[in-house]
Amino acid sequence: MPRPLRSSEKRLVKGNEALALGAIASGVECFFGYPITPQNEIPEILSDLMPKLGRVFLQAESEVASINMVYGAAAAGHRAMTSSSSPGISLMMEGVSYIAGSRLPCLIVNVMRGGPGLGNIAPSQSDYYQACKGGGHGDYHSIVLAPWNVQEMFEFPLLGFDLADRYRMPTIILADAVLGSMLEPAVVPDVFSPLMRMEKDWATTGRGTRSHKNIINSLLLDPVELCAHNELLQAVYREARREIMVDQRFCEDADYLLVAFGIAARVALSAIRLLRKEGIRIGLFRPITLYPFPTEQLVSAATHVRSVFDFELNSGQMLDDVRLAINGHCPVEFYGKMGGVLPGPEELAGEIKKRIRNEGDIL
Amino acid sequence: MPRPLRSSEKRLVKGNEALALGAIASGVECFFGYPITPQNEIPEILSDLMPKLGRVFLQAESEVASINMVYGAAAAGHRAMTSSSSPGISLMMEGVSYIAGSRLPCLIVNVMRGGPGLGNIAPSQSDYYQACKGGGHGDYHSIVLAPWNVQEMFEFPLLGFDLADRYRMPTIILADAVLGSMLEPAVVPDVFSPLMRMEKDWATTGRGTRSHKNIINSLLLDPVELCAHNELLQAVYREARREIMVDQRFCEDADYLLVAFGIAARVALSAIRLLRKEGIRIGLFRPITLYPFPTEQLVSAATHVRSVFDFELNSGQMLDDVRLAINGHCPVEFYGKMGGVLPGPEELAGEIKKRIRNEGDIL
Amino acid sequence: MEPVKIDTRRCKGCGLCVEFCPRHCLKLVDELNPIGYHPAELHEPGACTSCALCAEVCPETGIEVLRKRKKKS
Amino acid sequence: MEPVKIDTRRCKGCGLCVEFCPRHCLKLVDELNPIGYHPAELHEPGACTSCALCAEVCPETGIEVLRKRKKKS
Amino acid sequence: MSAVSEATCQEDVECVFERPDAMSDKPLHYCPGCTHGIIHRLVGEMIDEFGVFDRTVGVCPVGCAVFAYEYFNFDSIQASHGRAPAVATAVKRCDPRRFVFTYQGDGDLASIGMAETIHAAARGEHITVFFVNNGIYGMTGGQMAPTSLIGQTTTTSPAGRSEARTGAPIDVCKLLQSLPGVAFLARVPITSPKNINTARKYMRKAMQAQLNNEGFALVEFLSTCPVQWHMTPIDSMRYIDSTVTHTFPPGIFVDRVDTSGAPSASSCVEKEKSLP
Amino acid sequence: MSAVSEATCQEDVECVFERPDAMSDKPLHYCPGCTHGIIHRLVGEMIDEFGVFDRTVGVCPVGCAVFAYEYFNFDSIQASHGRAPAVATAVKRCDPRRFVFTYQGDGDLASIGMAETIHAAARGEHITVFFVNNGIYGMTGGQMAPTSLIGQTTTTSPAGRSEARTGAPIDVCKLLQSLPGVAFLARVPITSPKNINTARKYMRKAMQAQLNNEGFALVEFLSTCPVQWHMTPIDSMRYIDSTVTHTFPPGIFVDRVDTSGAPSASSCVEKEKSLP
Amino acid sequence: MKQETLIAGFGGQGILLMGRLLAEAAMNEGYHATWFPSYGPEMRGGTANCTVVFSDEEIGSPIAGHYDVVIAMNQPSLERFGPLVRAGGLLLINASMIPVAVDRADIDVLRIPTLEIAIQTGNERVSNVVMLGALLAARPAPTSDAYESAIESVMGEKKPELITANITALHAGRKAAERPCLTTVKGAP
Amino acid sequence: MKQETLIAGFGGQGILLMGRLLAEAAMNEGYHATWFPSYGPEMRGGTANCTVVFSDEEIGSPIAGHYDVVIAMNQPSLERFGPLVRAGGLLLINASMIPVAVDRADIDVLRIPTLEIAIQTGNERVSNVVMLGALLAARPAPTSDAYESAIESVMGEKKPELITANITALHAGRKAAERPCLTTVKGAP
Ligand SMILES: Cc1ncc(C[n+]2csc(CCOP(=O)(O)OP(=O)(O)O)c2C)c(N)n1
Ligand SMILES: Cc1ncc(C[n+]2csc(CCOP(=O)(O)OP(=O)(O)O)c2C)c(N)n1
Ligand code: SF4
Ligand code: SF4
Ligand code: SF4
Ligand code: SF4
Ligand code: SF4
Ligand code: SF4
Ligand SMILES: [Mg+2]
Ligand SMILES: [Mg+2]
Repeated sequence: MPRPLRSSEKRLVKGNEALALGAIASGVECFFGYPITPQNEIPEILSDLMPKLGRVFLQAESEVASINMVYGAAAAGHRAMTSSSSPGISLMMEGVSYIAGSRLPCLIVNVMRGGPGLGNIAPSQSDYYQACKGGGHGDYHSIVLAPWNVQEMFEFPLLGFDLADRYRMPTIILADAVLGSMLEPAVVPDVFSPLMRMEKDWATTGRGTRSHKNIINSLLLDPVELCAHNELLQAVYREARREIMVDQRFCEDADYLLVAFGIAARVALSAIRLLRKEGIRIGLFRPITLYPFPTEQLVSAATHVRSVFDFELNSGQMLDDVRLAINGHCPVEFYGKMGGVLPGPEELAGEIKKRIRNEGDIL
Repeated sequence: MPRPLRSSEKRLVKGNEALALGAIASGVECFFGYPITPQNEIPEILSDLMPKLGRVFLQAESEVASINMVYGAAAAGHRAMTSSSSPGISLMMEGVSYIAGSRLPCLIVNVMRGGPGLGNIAPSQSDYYQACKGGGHGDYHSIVLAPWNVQEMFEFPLLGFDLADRYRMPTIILADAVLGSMLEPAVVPDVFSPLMRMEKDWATTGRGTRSHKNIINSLLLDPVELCAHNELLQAVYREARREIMVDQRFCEDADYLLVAFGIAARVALSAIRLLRKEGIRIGLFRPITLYPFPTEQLVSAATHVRSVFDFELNSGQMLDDVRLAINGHCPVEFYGKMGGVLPGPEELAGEIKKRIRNEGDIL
Repeated sequence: MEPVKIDTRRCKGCGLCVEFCPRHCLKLVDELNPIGYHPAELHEPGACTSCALCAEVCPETGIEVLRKRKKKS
Repeated sequence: MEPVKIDTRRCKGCGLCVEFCPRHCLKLVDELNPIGYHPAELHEPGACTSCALCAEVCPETGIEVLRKRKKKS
Repeated sequence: MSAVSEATCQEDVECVFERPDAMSDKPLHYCPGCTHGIIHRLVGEMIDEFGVFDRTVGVCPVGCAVFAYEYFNFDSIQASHGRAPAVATAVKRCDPRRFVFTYQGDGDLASIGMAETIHAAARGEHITVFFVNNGIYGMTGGQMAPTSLIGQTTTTSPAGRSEARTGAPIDVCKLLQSLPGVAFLARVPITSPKNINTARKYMRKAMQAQLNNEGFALVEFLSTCPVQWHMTPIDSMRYIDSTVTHTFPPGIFVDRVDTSGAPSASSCVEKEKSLP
Repeated sequence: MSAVSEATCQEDVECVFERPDAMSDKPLHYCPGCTHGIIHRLVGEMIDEFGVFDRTVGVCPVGCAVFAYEYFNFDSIQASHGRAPAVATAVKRCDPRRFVFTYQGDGDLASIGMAETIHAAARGEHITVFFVNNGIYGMTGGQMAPTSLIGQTTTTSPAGRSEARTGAPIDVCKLLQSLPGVAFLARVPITSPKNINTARKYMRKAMQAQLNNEGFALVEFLSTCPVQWHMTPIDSMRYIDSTVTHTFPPGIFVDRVDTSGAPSASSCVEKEKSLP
Repeated sequence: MKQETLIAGFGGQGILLMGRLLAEAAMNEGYHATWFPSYGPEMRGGTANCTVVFSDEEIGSPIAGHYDVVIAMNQPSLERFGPLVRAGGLLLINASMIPVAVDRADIDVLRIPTLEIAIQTGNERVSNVVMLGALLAARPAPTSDAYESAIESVMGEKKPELITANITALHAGRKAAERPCLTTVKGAP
Repeated sequence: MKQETLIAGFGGQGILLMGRLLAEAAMNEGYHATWFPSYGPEMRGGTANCTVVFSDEEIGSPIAGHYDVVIAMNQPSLERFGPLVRAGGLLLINASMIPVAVDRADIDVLRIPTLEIAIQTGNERVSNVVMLGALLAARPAPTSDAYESAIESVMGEKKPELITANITALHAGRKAAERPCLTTVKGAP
């Protein structure tokens, strides 16, 4: 057993550590990954704990191999995960498309860093498009969860696996360099309960006494069959909308709505506190599931607001989904920084005030 | 020299062949690629012609290697290209992000097939998101061109390289299994003019007598620098909007607009002819540049229409951009088939009629 | 008893069994089978020794070989 | 003439030059340089033979070695 | 074929050759005379012979054998191009009681999948690899493979493969030979009943290596591709014997398998070179 | 350093050692005592010595040497992780007059870049590879590399590398040795002035191989990583000599370089093993 | 004037070439034309089909849901595509491979024993062009000349010696189709 | 109550540990707390800094544009972050490494010769905790007890023998800061 943890008592935990321990608590059976900053603590901790718990840890030769190992393990019915950061995740796009096409559940963690290319190791949210719109080929989606604190870093692996298993699709946890590296008090478990393996009747576990063989496959040469398969996938994605999660703060009386996810939402929360001190009634709308996106929730939260602000650590990627939801109903403004710059709350608050003033819309 | 071609006279040419010859005519200096259906004629023809013309053809060990070879050749100042189909393109996502991050011009051809995963080899348009929103990590874009006939398959490599060089960004030609495999009369050139190498003062050609060294690189550890670099990229993308190309037919008097690209636009054109025979005034709006997307053009084309139909061979990917342009101004309806099914014009026309009727909006 | 059963619906007329039969008992017929090939046929059943070399080289696993039992097992 | 010029702003005090000097002419000083290390110093210039082994092993390319010219070239 | 068998294999008649139980009845999609079919049957035989049917997971490649899962009755996974060793690694590590094999072409294993192949071998993964080397990309229409012979005309080497431009063909067995994680490594041409029998012997060892937890095992088959070689099936086999084997000498390259009791195959490559 | 040199190297005084012209003045970012810096200087010396400065294109890896382009004055490209050989292949093929080298770590070259390494070597690309094997992922904080020694404690092998779990360390020179496309292949520890001089000899051959169009050339440096090994710089060098060289014996593995006139290094690995 | 034609059969029956010749002939006659193939996974054998559209207007869709002409060279193709012939359209059946009859009163059905006719012309491998001859007989465009020059330019690229054999086959097929009694010689149920 | 603190210096000066101790101490005292590091590419040497926020409210942003407290352990850090101290804030300067002075009248500036004090305590490697002691002296929260138990729990994980040395250093730093005359002993311009 891994070193015992103080139970139900908060301790200072690093985001990546919380994620690794959360993965263990979620019953992950195997981890395959390749080192990359800023998520290295995840494989490092798992390389220590997994073997001690009789589970599988393997440092793969590359991210391409990692995701294909996840594919294999998931095909054989195991809770399988990988973890990487932006460039490494890009290398997994073919594999993710295969996993989605073969309807396999798995967990992929992306602790995002500045891009494009080698970029840097600073916090960023510029892989939203890749995660939510499908960075790989074909009409597929993954469930995308965006934690915003260390506690959620701990909790989302379990949530992610449960959703992945429920809908037989990959879950991506989209974190960033701040969430991965920061320390924050969080509750982490005392002990790790032993693995409970789910029965998956579709899995290629080896046929055993099953009456039929199982095949894991995304090849359907006949367009009509592949079309039907795609329609099934789309139906699953519609089903999964019932899992949408949002965090709303100060929204009841809001004249303005500030939409942000992950670490940006924390800066947004601080900015909102500053703005409210100045009498500006602004609320926070934080999508927790980025896919499926909380379109209806945003529509109703925005019904009575004068305008919507979107704040992201990118060029405005979730902005598409925000604007698609608002659909011209009210103005949508964007503020963002790229390349690892994390604006402070004062900067964001100032920017919002400026825009409100520009609109001649000051209260 | 390659076999002489009959000049300025139409002959039956296969889409992939036209693309290969178009690449040669565009002055491509090197091709790196890995076999995959349905684009194999492209490397096959180039493996024959390129060495005869003293240019470089190399079958790479994989798509990952291909795109990194393109990266190297482009860095050294050469017109470099690769070609593949959906799963192979997914493997290139890290490389494309590096190319975009390093501001390198190059040409990437995706002859799309059914996905996700291994899917099939039938026509599809389900890599729109990947091509247009950024399948790799980071805030980058490529210029995306969508040919719709064999003549454009011939012409777009030159256009693509010119745009790539002008803006120092990758160009993607997004074709599909039909365009690649179909024969159609087209004009292809008589002779190939000798290569004219462009001077690129930023290229790592070897320093020669230059007073400074050149570096090709996407690493900018300082977030402030990487942010500034990203802002430059975004400025370039805004600049590139002046290159937007659209093909509009029957739009002057249109009550309805049918938006479609590539091969789907041809089915749309046939459907429009059927519908017009029945007195339904519907026009075709065909984006030729998918990125930058013709947002303003669509807004003005749609000013007076009752509704907009979007038809794609996917689950509705360009639909996002169509709806973002329309922004709630009028209803936007979608029809699409996935997995390689190509609906006929009758089917599409029937579907449009049904929707019009449903709306109680029949004329 | 026919010692060699060729599944003529699977046979693709590749001729490998014909080539490797040490007793030259097999040949391809002139007619096309439903999948468009000239299938193989045992034309000299008497010469066949049930050596199964034909089956060994058949890529379609389209040949089954029988033999008279020597003693009751 | 100092036969060995150590660029003390580059030196990271790794001690390799000290270790490999066959004449033991080098040592690390107590003070920190602006980048936070204890740089190397030629403390026995007289013993130095300009053999350049110190420079050969210096990872910072931080050592330049001079020698009296034997004859005009 | 079991219906036929039941009806005919009885009383005074016995079946000396029938389709292995591990194989399905589905007709193969391979071109006439393509030896993929023979190798499939050998795989089926092995699964039967070792009694591992219920714990076998097969990993199929992208290549002509992409549909291999259709032809077997055990569980199978269709891996992405070249990554079968990574997929198999995970399947095996997650439950070492499984028998896990990959079936891969030369483009799959030696071109795009080179890193996965080498690393699975280097790690000594307890998997068995059946490597079908036909010196060409069959499925995609006859492009050059890393294993195409010098001078071989393919659709992407229309003037014949040039060593100056593309290097020498990659000898996978030689390449892997230095890795201590490899327990068994051998090459055999599928060109005659005799060689097919040798293949069977090698495959047994490669199965045994995994069952003994001895490490990575690979059997390379020199296989025909009559269609892309533009030869008849028989000429294709002759071509392998007369020409391909000069570049790719058959034999055992590594044998660390403990077959206590059973006579162990020679571990010397030289001796085996005399195969036809 | 040229300012100093001009002032001091004159009259009766001569410079016997100064920074190569090909190197910039920029202070290196490497950890104290890390031998990456020495290898950088050797690369600079070679470029000066062969007079190829104006036609050199260097390809930098992802790894601690990612910033190598800062320290040289010639043109450089920063390649994505592991793909430097593919990048270099294209740069060289597009203009064979260039001198193209890659500089790669062991994670870069032997883990993620394995396929690109093997294929560039197999094709006999006319490129020169400087391979810095420090048995660890330096830049990312000390994870296990395919070249980490058995028993070595790293951040992802906290109980020491286990051969049973992760296989034996990959010997890149042994692996590449069988490929006919390789013109020169050698390994040398960077542990003393004497060995540094041997490195220089090997590097000359690896440069010459490319200038002669003889094929792929690679020099593997056994390099220290004091920080991730948790040793002093000097102990790190001693550790290489006492321990690392048992797993990775130094010497020449392949030498097909024509150095007409110049005395050619021995092509026998055994003889070279007596290095300290 | 627009004609949408589907040609289907086994791989190896020269299906794609038939389509190519038809498209080339249509182009020779000044039509816009498109040809689009599709096949199964097999490199040899398996199914193959292609769609040829020609029109005096710029062609929109190169594929169709229903066809003016379907040429079924084997039985699975007949089963799959026979029902897709538009009313008033034409169904050409390769009688050498297809024993079954078709009872659709709303279209023209011609059964051509292509193999037997091909053998009569002395070359059993030209059945496909025999069938094209039947199409030539049954439809006004493209003309005989356009087909002949299509055969010349397509075959000429590879094997000039085949030109005569194929032109002979074309006309043998045409004649057979003009004498419909002949076209049901074999295998009528 | 909310305090945003930035601690900056060379890698190797124990910057991140200082931040960790401060965050742990704040947590021990019942505050919400966050700690966020950032560093250059070097594994050793180079720059390192971290931001510690503690507050009695749930913490939004774990980073800030301006700070209530900046601790500059070397000169580049002082240059970069000194100007970001809010009016009324506190700037702690490691006088052992930074000769220059700062003239901002709107903030409190304390110069602590951390190395000299550390050497006086008998362990030259505890300069960082000496500096924390100065912070303890200058700001009401966290309390001395909270720091001490932070030192115990953080050090205890690795090397228990360090606990005493660090607690000694903490109080040496605190005392030095309480006698501001001492804090300018060295290098004042
Ligand atoms: C990522 C990716 N790249 C390329 C392809 C196309 N592709 C399919 S099969 C194949 C090669 C098959 O060759 P080989 O592995 O030798 O098998 P064979 O068909 O010869 O048995 C290729 C390149 C693909 N499906 N996916
Ligand atoms: C695709 C990708 N995967 C992983 C990384 C993270 N990464 C950066 S350097 C490195 C390994 C460096 O190790 P090595 O090549 O041995 O060089 P060293 O630092 O030891 O010199 C890794 C895995 C990355 N930048 N990109
Ligand atoms: S069993 Fe032997 S003898 Fe009989 S047909 Fe087959 S190969 Fe010939
Ligand atoms: S070997 Fe099999 S497929 Fe080939 S001809 Fe004989 S029976 Fe037919
Ligand atoms: S030049 Fe030689 S003797 Fe002089 S300091 Fe350097 S190593 Fe010592
Ligand atoms: S070898 Fe160089 S860096 Fe190391 S101590 Fe000597 S001068 Fe300084
Ligand atoms: S293409 Fe070649 S390998 Fe593939 S099935 Fe046909 S003959 Fe066999
Ligand atoms: S981490 Fe290791 S390899 Fe990297 S610079 Fe530091 S000592 Fe050198
Ligand atoms: Mg092959
Ligand atoms: Mg390393």
